[in-house]
Amino acid sequence: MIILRSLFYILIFPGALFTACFGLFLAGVDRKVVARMQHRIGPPLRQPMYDFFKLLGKETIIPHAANKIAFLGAPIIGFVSLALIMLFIPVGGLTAFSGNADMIVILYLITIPGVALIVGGSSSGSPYAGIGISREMVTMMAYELPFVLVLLAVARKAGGSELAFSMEQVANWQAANGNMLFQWSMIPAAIAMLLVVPAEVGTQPFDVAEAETEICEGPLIEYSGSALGMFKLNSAMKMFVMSGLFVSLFLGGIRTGFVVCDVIVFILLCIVVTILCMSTIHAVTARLKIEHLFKFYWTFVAGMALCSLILVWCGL
Amino acid sequence: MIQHFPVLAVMLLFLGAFCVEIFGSNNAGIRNTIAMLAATIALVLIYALIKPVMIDGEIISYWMGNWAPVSGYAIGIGYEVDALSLFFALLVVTTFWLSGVYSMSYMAKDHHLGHYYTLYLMLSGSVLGLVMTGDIFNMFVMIEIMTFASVALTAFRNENEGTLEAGFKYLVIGSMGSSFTLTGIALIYGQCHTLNMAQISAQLCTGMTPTTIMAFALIVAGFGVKSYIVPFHTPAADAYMVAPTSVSMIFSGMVNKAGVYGMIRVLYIIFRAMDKSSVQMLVVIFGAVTMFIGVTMALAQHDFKRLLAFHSISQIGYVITAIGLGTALGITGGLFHAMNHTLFKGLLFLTAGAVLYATGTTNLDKLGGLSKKMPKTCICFLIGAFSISGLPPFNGFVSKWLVYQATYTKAVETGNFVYAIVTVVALIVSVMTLASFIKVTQAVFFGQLPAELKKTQEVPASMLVPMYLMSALCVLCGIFYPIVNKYLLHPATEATLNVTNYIDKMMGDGYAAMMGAQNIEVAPVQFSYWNPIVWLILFVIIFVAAFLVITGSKSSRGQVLNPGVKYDPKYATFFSGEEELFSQVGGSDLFWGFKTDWKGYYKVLEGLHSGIVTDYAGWTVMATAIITVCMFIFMR
Amino acid sequence: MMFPFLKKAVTNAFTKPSTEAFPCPEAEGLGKYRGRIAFDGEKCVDCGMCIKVCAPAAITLDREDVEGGQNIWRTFDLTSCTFCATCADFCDEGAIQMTTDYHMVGTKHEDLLVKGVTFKKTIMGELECDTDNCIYCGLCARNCPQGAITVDRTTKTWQIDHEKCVKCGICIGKCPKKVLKFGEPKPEGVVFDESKCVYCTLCAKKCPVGAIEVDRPNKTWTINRETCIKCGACVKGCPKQALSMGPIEE
Amino acid sequence: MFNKLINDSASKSPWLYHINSGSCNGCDIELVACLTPRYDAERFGFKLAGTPRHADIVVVSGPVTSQSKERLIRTLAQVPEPKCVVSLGSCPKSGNVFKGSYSVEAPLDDYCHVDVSVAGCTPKPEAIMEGLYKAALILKEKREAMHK
Repeated sequence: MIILRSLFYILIFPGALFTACFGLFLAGVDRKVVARMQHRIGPPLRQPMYDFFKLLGKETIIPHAANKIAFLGAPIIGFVSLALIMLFIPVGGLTAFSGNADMIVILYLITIPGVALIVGGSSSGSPYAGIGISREMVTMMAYELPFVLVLLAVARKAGGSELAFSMEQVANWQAANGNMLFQWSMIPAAIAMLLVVPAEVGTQPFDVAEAETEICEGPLIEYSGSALGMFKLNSAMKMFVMSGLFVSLFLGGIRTGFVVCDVIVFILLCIVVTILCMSTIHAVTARLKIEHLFKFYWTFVAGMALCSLILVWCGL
Repeated sequence: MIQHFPVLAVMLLFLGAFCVEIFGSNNAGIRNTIAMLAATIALVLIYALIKPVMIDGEIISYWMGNWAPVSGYAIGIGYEVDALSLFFALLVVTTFWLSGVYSMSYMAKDHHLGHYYTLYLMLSGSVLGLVMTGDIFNMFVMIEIMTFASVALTAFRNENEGTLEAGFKYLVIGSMGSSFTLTGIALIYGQCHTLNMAQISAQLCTGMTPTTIMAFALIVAGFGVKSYIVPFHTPAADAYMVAPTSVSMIFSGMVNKAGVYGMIRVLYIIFRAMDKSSVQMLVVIFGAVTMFIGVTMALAQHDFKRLLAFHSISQIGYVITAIGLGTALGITGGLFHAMNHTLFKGLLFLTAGAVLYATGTTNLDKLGGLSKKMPKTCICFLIGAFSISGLPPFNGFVSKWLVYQATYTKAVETGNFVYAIVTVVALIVSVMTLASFIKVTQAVFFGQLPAELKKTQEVPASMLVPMYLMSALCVLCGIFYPIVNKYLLHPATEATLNVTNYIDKMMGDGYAAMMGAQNIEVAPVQFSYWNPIVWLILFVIIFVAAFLVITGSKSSRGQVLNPGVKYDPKYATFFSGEEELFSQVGGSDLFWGFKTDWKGYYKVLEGLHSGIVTDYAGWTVMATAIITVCMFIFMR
Repeated sequence: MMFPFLKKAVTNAFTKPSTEAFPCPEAEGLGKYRGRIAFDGEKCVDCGMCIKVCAPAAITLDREDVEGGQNIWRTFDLTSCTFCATCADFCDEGAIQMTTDYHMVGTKHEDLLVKGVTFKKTIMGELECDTDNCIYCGLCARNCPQGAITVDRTTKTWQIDHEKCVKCGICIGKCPKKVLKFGEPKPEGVVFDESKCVYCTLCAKKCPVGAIEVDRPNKTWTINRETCIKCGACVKGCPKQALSMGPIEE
Repeated sequence: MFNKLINDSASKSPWLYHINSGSCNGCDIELVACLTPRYDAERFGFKLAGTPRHADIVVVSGPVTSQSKERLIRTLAQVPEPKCVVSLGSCPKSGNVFKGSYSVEAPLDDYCHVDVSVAGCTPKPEAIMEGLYKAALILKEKREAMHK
């Protein structure tokens, strides 16, 4: 019975299928909102789904400079790890797998899609991809520091003396004394997290790695057909996973009676977060250069996260 | 019968060394058989010790020439193998056995291999002896043999440029370290009138006199040099690069572990200084600085093996930080990371050797696209790279997680913000490790194949077998952590923290109680959520689900086209329409974004690594002076 | 301000987007947009000016001999046209117009070709009879709709009244001995009437090909027959109607 | 089982890849004008892709100068099936006013099958969008043909 239930968790509810569908929907919302902000109608909400299925229907060309296994395996590994992350994030109070070290596991699992993109890019053997992966790696290094500081601050705040690295404890703590976002000492961390989310997902100002104008889609240059579809699905799921993570870390306290409306509340909050941090910034700014991005993350965003860590550290 | 095994193993290796020198110097057959025979028997002897020491928790003590202690004074040289020393002995034995198998074909092209195998057996025997001895002077003798064997092995291929210089640097810094240890031991001997570690630690329970503090500082500095902590790390970087790969694998797997073992032995058991928070802070800061400088230097390297060398230094930083915390969780994390480091760093050095053997160069800018020519090596490399950067299914993840948890719980318990900073530094260093291995993956295995490397083939089987073994171990240790913890880590941690039964076993019961040493109860470290089997099923299920989506039934999906025709432009790489020309994005210029942002830091760092021996010697002395001053302040 | 465009973006989000839902309403405000070419075959006098001035040589001709005249198919290849409307300017007859229709999308080449035909009667010479084989049966006279031919069997004479004859060509069809045919067309061109001309040189200016020279002081008017393309611009331009199109002698 | 969905979505998310084979940039600006708020081609799913590998519709503008001919052919070969080629403006189909010059090897038809041609020397954005939409529908037929 447990196997069936966990299978359901893995494949259907918070796992692969739900994340994929909702990720695509969230990507659609993001594109629509950005379009509306540029005063144009914008694609229908199910456009990313169309993109995904169209790509499934296309030919997958493997260039002869590419290493076949890594080339085809990378998107799948990215997809698998994203599906796994979702199991640790409490979707409306329901977590499939929870232990005492969720945050560190999430921290590591989030690096795997990045690594998958990098391995995929470098295995395609194109020089554009080479430049793309170096930028992707520097972006990863850039947002990792503030991300870690935020997680430590939340763990310290939620856990008090013995650390709360598990998402469930964070959720219960928030249920007990109000959302993390409304604690004034945690507001800088929330802002830092809001800025980390677009970098991790790779939306406009921070998509230095996949700059389609300068280095023609960076690591994804040699991808076509279903492998490319999988990568596009990965980036859509990343959008959902990261906004889900933000909601569960900072807005986890909202609890209604039933699971169903908890899930709906969770989804609505995810949409709000996506619109707030990914779409608005996307519509308003232009792409950064790589060292500006690195300097931005390691000075401003890390500073915000650090000052909230210090505030929490002094017990506020 | 069991207690004879430790000495037997060590003596066997030294005997093998002499036999190889005498009989095998011109006949390859005899030489190889003697070397491998000695290595295998030593392996079997040490593995036989697992049952008594690890499972039954018994400590093996053996007095040379049966000179048992007389009325509370230890005269003879005692061998004592408790869980901690057996843990390191297992690492040592496994590493040098694999290196032996690897060097069978790797060194085949070299000449006068007789000397090579003699030095190889001497080095292994000395490190094994160092790890298992109970007598501090005997430990010093083993350190001497180890140092000089590794100096000779560093400069083995003396026709290559840079080997003699590296050997010379290693000699100078190494012997400075040994001399510090020797003076320390002399002071200890003057104070405690004995050389047996157990008795020394028993006598020091009462209190530390200025001479013992001086001795403690010097010995700690000596072992610091041996484990290549930052101020002393410079010879390691050169030595690993120029030494033959099977030797640099021994260096990074065994030699710096011997240094770490010495540090643990000295800090925890002999001087029991780790209950003082200030000493802990000092060790942790040294560890954190080593971590950070090691990885940032690695990011700037152009050579494959030199990059791996700097990584060894930074991973040792991890181990030292974890050990410096003093908590049970910290030691477990540190020991497990030491073990994992031996595994994945050994694997990475073997792959580097394979690349060197197949292409003749390890310069990152000249290599590229080798995954098509050497698929097996590429897979082993990827496993090693992912485990060193700590990605979940592999062993690096578990040990690094233990280290983070330990540092952060320490930070919270002591309320000291420095440990939180150390946790953050540890996490960032882990990302930078991942970054530098992405750089190597792109530079060596993926990317485009240069014209002159067209003819490279896969390395012979005898080099691949150790690689497979090590990658299997990497994956297994990562997944079956609870078993590893129960049989290896927990007993070792308990042995580190409980000094009394170490002393009683050597000096007879009740001796420790007389001296007032006390025990700390060690709760086993659980890692509850990590039930790997569920994870494995998880991974496989979704992997299969996703694979179906990608390849799917041929009819409805676009087919996956294999690049059949060679120069059909459809399968050529996209160069904005140009003819396909070779333009490999070299490994060295991958992180210019990061380096331009940190220009100031890198200018200073490259300035410090000047390459002149006198600078390094200056640092060694300066660092020892700092340690001594700190010890005097802290141990008061 | 960190994000200058932020305020505008947020207000945009809540206002109606400015996209014209293109498929439904046509684009308006085209004014003088030069779109698809409309060619009216009848008006065209086949003067050939459009072909001469078309830079990308987008206009092609093919003549197709039809009985009694010639069909001239003029095709405008829109995929080659640069829509500069020079041909429309030069076409005095106004046969070429640029419409504001911008839907010039085609999957086949034919979709983007604008074809037009002008029928041009051949200017035939007068009807002649080959009297030695003629048997004077009088069939041509009886069938001539205008009654322009008179045949006298007895005196073996065959006359024709050139004014009445409309060169319909029915008699040729009827003649059993096939002796009737049109003679060489008398060349046509610009006929100059000395009396009305005041030598104002307007015709010379109007002539697109510069075939006419007028010398005011010694009152001479000459025309270069070869270059003249018989477009009739001078006839239209002459204030005194001194010029007219008609058969010319030499 | 979702073949029908795949075939439908082939026409719903056509990604463009723009090749400028020597054009005077008039058509290039008009093509990009389609993506501006006023015409907004994105509502039909059109998106400019960075590489031919991601492209469904290849939009060619310019009279195929001799320099760009070889690169044009190679890039067109690198686009995965099912693909469409749309010629923008008069230049690709006939070389427009540059016809006959030594470096213009105009009709694009010699090098690939042009599915939709949008006439006009700088066709209006509406015309371009109509052409692209027609190409998207052709894509769907090609996809169904490929699928059978």
